[in-house]
Amino acid sequence: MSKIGVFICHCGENISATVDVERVAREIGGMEGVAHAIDYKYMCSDPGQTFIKEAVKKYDLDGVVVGACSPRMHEPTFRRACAEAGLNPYLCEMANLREHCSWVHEKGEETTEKAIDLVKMLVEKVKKNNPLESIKVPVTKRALVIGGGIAGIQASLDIANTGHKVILIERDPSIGGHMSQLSETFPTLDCSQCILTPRMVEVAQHPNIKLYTYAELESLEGFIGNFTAKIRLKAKSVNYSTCTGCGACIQKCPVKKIPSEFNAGLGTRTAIYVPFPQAVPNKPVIDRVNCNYYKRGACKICEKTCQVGSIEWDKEDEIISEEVGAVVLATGFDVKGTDFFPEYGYGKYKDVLTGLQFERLASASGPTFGEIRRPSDGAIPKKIVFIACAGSRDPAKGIPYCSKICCMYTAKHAMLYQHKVHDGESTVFYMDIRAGGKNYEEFVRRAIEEDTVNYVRGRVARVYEKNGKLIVKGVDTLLGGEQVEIEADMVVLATAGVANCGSEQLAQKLHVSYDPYHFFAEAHPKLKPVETNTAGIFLAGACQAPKDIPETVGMASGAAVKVAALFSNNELVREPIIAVVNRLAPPLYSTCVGCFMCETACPYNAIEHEEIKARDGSLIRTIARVNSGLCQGCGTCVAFCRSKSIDIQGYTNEQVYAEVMSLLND
Amino acid sequence: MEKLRERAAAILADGTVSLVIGYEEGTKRPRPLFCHDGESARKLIFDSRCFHNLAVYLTKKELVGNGRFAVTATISTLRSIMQLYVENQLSEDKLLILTVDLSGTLREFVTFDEISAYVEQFELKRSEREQAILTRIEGMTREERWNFWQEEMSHCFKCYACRSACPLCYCTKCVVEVNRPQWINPWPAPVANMEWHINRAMHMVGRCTACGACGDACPVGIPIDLITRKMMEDMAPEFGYIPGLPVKKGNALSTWKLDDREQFIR
Amino acid sequence: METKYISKSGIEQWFKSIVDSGKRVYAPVNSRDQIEFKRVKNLSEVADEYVQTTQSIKASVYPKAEVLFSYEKEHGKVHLTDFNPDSIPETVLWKVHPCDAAGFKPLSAIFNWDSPDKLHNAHVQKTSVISFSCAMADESCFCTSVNGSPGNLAGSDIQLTMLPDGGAIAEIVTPKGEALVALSPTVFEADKGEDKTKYLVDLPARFSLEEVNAKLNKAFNSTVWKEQSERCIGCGACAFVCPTCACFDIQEDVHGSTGRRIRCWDACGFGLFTLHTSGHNPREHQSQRWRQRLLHKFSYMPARLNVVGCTGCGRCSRACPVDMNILEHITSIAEQ
Amino acid sequence: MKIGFYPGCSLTGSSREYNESVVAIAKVLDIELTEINDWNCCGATAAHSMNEELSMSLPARIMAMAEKQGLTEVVVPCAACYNRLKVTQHDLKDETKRKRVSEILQLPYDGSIEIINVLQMLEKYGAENIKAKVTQPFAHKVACYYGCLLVRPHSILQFDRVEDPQSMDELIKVVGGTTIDWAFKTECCGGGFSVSRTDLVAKLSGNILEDAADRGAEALIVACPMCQSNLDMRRGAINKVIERPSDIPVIYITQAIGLALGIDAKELGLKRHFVTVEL
Amino acid sequence: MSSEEIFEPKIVAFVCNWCTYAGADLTGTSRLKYATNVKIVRFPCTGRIDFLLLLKSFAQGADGIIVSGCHPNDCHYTSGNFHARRRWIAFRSILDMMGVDVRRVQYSWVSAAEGSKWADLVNNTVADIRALGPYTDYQKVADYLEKEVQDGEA
Repeated sequence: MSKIGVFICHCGENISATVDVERVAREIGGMEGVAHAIDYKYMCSDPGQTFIKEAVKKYDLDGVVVGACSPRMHEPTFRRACAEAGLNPYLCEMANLREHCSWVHEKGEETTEKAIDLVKMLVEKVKKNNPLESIKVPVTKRALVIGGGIAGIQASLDIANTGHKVILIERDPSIGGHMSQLSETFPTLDCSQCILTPRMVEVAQHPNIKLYTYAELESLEGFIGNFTAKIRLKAKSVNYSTCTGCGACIQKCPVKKIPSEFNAGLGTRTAIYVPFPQAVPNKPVIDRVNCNYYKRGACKICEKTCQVGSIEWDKEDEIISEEVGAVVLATGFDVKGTDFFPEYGYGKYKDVLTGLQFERLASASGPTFGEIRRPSDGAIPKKIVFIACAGSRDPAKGIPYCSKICCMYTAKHAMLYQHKVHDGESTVFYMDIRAGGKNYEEFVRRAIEEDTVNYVRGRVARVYEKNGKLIVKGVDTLLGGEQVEIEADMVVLATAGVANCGSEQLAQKLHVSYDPYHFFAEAHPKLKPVETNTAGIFLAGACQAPKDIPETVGMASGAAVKVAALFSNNELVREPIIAVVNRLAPPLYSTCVGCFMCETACPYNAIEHEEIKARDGSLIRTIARVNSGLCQGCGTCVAFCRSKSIDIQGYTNEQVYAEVMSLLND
Repeated sequence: MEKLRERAAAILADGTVSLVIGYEEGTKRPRPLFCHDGESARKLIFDSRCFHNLAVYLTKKELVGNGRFAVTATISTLRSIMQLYVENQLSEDKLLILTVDLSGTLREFVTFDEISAYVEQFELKRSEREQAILTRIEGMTREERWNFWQEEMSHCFKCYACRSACPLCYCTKCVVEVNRPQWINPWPAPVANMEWHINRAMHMVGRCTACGACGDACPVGIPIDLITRKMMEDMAPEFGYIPGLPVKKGNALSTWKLDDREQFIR
Repeated sequence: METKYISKSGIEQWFKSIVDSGKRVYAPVNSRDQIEFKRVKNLSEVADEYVQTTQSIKASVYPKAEVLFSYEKEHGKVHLTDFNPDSIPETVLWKVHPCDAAGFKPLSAIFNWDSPDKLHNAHVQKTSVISFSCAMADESCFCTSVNGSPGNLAGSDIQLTMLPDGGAIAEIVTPKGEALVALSPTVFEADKGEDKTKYLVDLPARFSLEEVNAKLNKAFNSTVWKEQSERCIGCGACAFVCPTCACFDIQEDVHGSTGRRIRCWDACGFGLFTLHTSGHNPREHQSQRWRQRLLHKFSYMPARLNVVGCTGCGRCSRACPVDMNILEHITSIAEQ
Repeated sequence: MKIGFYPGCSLTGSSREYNESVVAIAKVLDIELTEINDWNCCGATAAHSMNEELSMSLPARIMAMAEKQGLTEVVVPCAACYNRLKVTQHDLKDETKRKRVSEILQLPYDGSIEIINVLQMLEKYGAENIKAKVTQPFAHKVACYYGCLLVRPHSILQFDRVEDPQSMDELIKVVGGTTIDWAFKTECCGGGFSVSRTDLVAKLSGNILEDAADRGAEALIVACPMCQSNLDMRRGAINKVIERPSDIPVIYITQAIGLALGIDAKELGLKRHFVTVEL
Repeated sequence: MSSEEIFEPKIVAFVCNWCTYAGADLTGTSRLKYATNVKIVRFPCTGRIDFLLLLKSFAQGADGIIVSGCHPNDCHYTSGNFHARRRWIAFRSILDMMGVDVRRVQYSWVSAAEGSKWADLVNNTVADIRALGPYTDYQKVADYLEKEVQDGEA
């Protein structure tokens, strides 16, 4: 028979004010299998815990129930106390007499009776508890950082500087990300590239960082501390070990009219190209979609030009495998194109630009060398309209959230325009100005007051072209809702920041959750902003939500610390609340019939196939096995298993069944 | 039919298979037949009276052994075979399907894709009997349905013929045989009986191919097949599965959609 | 034994007097397209034309589930409430077929083979059987091959043989039968000398029990079991409709500190029936279980209990989902 | 092709030519229109601003009658009616509202009928099938004007691109016409003020007309009786407020297609317009 | 009505650890009051809740059941609640077919932040079940064994 010890806490008066705790202890003491039942003012206090420890030894208890506050509060406390007394901590359970009883009911008979029922329930459960051992898993101290923008760069450098190896993968030919495209940064107006490129170079030269550009994650398997990443190295068609990066091939390439991604489509590039002059690595790749040779089978001019014979026409994508212990997701964001806005011309007006395109116009390294000129005719626009919240905060567009950075960069754009076109006239249509940040509000005020940018609070209903002008029809809500019509030379849309393309598929590969907008979901909005729900995978930067550079860098460093903290352990200890498939003596081996429906139900890919073989090596049966590293203990498989062959430790079928039955017994 | 016998005898003779599971004439109706040689293959029949779902035998290792075997399959049997395949219970290299199509031609299938393509042509409809009883049940109030089923359940004596006849009840240990905890009382009593049948229906969600074998098998005439039938009809459109044409991975209850119905959730 | 005549109206009057005596009366009733024994109050409820009820009358003396005893635990002490034979009401079974009535003997033999079974015996003691001889049979019937007949009196307290005038020959077999007659003595008239056999269905024997027995004694290792049982799907339908199958399971029904120990039907055809906790199963294959079923009825019971374990009612053949026809299988063994 | 038909009040009154042209092209295209028995007003423009239950009950009755008649799909040419029916259908997905309306109507309503507009009907009929029946290509450069009711609210109607619809343009191209790219496709014509504030109508409709004319349109193509009457009937008033008075006609999409199918202008009701149609 | 006459339903609540259990904790910390009829059984996730537990609860005498977990997309385990939702859709359909009173099972999403929603859910469910009365239909047949022995309803 069980020997359960029951300890009822008064919690000062928090419980005893409405629950007759003496009666609870008395009645529970009469229960079958209860060896000892007492009540005490503060069970969690030192003397309280001592009572438990002494009772465990004195009565040789094989189970403990503490009737006190929520287990979410003190379960670890009491389990530790039990462990210290030599009782397996998982033989200790808590009945929630405070949050679920004394605090929510009036003093009275029923409240005490409910308290008794709650304790009884846990006594019946604990009778079925099994001693469990914590799970220990080794840690591979190498991190994978996905995405080579400022977030990935920062995270990689920070992790590498703690002495751990980092693998950084970037899907474009160069690291740098969006930050490398920016002209000047708010609120200081320092040149984006000037502050970024040294870090890019540092990444390339860091002994602890292995950089793979033009590479994408193919799959990630395993679990915290023990991931295996398969990485696709896309064929660059150029052998980087021999290429000197001289650039001769680029100059000779006959395919010159490809819209440049780096210039947001405003400039052009060649088929063999380096995305931008400061690229890291500063060596070209061949864009096979546009290359004459790959398209038509002839050309090979670059090959003839190349002095060192670095062109590799037949190079194929390569898949490599890397063992890592943690992953940092830093895949960044994207911005909506102008074609997303039918009311602003569906992308058909050349002089309606996105903010990112304007960045390129304003950038000294851009297609106009920093001069603001119209893409349509090269003229300098005399009247320019900026439309903030283009898509953002608009449920009808499916983007109800604020993209956060647009208010600031729009102010910056208008300011840059006024600095460059002195007789120009700029108007910003806005909903609200969100300038929360150090020196941000001052920056916006400067745009309005010193640079005389015309701020109109209202939305723009339509932009259309008429006689070479862009007619901007909006409303000024501060002037009593008066309609405003501006004949502009250029319109810049602060288009919404959205999740990067492919983020949904990537999330599924990694088994991390994502929000309805496909931004990756953090584990807790307040307290775990850089963790994901999948242990060992962390977030940095705008892949989690739109954010500006300082925030991104801060978050990247945060993620790096999480990785470093993880790597400070040689092995990890986890709660053994995981599912297990039963194993029996032959000839049954297990009641599992291997239908593997659990495999499809498992959110964590924790179900593996285990082959049961006879001594001669012949296959008897294939049954399911739970990977204890991957299993997070949700128990979905348990409820799903028809033959009850899989059970979850800590919430076994026997335990929950006993609880329910005891609750309803009169 | 003659072709079928010849073919069965031939594949038994040349060692392609070691067993052909088919039908022979029984006492009143055709019944399952196990042919191990050409001799017994002469008894084979295959016509519209053959109602047993022979897929039930395919998961019994003691019968089919480790070698290759053939089965003469009705459409219902084929549907079950597809589901068994998805549930990792059958493999193509062990199984050969013989069937006679509507035009009377002998057909053979080796791959599950072939079976799938063939099954796809046949629509699953309520039979007259099913229609009649279901219409009656659907016209009842909830209390009437309760009383109807309680009366029916009082006849169930837990012989588990429903389970034994179902090709998809292939667990080595059924949940009713699990006794830690004893989820479902093993003795026959209306609630224990109903729990068993609700449990059976739940286990069939997204799996039942509506072959009706369970109902046919019930010795006390409880229309138990209609519980799963109705569930299948309710769930199929909701979860987008077609009985007998399962998706290759997962089933209705192991997958989900973001916009699954939830008006009933407060 | 006494033979009497009872008229149609006499039967009605007698039936009423039995019901009025407070005894529970069970009789075949046509419901849900099946004929089943149910408690009845009026003769009009009783089914007319049918060959066989789906289930046997076994449950009247061996309920599907029965409480052996109940208990309550309190502070480490157990209070036990044993089975009370007086809780069983007086019961009359009306219109039982001779093959069902004949089933009581093998059933009682099993329940009492080592020590008397209090529960079963209490049921038997409180039960009176009014059988009706058979005027109809079908291809599954074979009572005449297993020492029975359509007019077999074994197990009956009274047997009626229906006559064309609606009356019946009443053979009063036992004192229990006499007690039932005493409820309405006037309706029993003097025997009219009718030949009972004229009104019985003609059912030639299909095999000889002795031959079968002799063959079975040597057949334990025969391949016939595997051949016959290949299509068997291992359900318990045959066992549960059988008038003599007595396999049972003992179960515990616990609710907190109170509990009941329950005996309920089980079947030797179930793989679980003989499964050991270790995982070993002495009857691992269906063929072994099928062999057990036949040998038990036709070999072990005759040898050990001196009674055949089959009454030839044919229910198992009718109930079997895959047409495991016992007559066919036994005949084929006999003919081997 | 068989389809239910709800003409609504406008098509039997001020916009008879719309009705005539729908019927005429249906005949040529072999589309069998089954008019809903005993139909009633959909309640548009007024009911929904006054009484919610009334505004739902009127369209619900139309659809209930159609259900009773066994129709599964109903074409509603008038954009206002189309809008009201679709919105009601959407509102009545709410069980409480549905029960209430059924109670008011004393008619069962299950909301299963598919409501489509004329453009959707023609799309369903198939561009290729229409093309096959064109005898006199509609070789004109026109401006397709959709107005508000056909495409808004997008969340409910789910029809075409809300800011820059294309379906009418596609149909015109099918019958041999060209369409201009312009900015006023879904601008308001002032429909709601067509009686109370004719000055506003003139201004709003004027903007539309002016842009279409400036971009070289020979005609405006519409699929809404409200828009048609504002742009056509109020032309005098419009021409007084716009810089360059215009005489380009405003015709229904069904009329344009009818012409291409070789149907007589009179049969299409083209003689009923205020602004003379010479196409 | 005197207090003895008020029917006090027995209601058992199956809730997930991360949302509803925590939500009910918040009800406590917020000192919101609710009926004592409901007792909570803690599960890691709604995905863990076996439908058989619901059936057993009725058989054991429950008059009503609450099943509650995280809102869609909030599941601690990403998708346990989605699996559960599907399971309940199927389960409700089967129960309804069998004539079981599905109104007695109240499903809900209560997040860790919805302490007041939990109190409302409990109070409303208690009121609803009270209005439905004890589930005697089910409880009557659940104790069939006694009846069978007494009446010999073979």
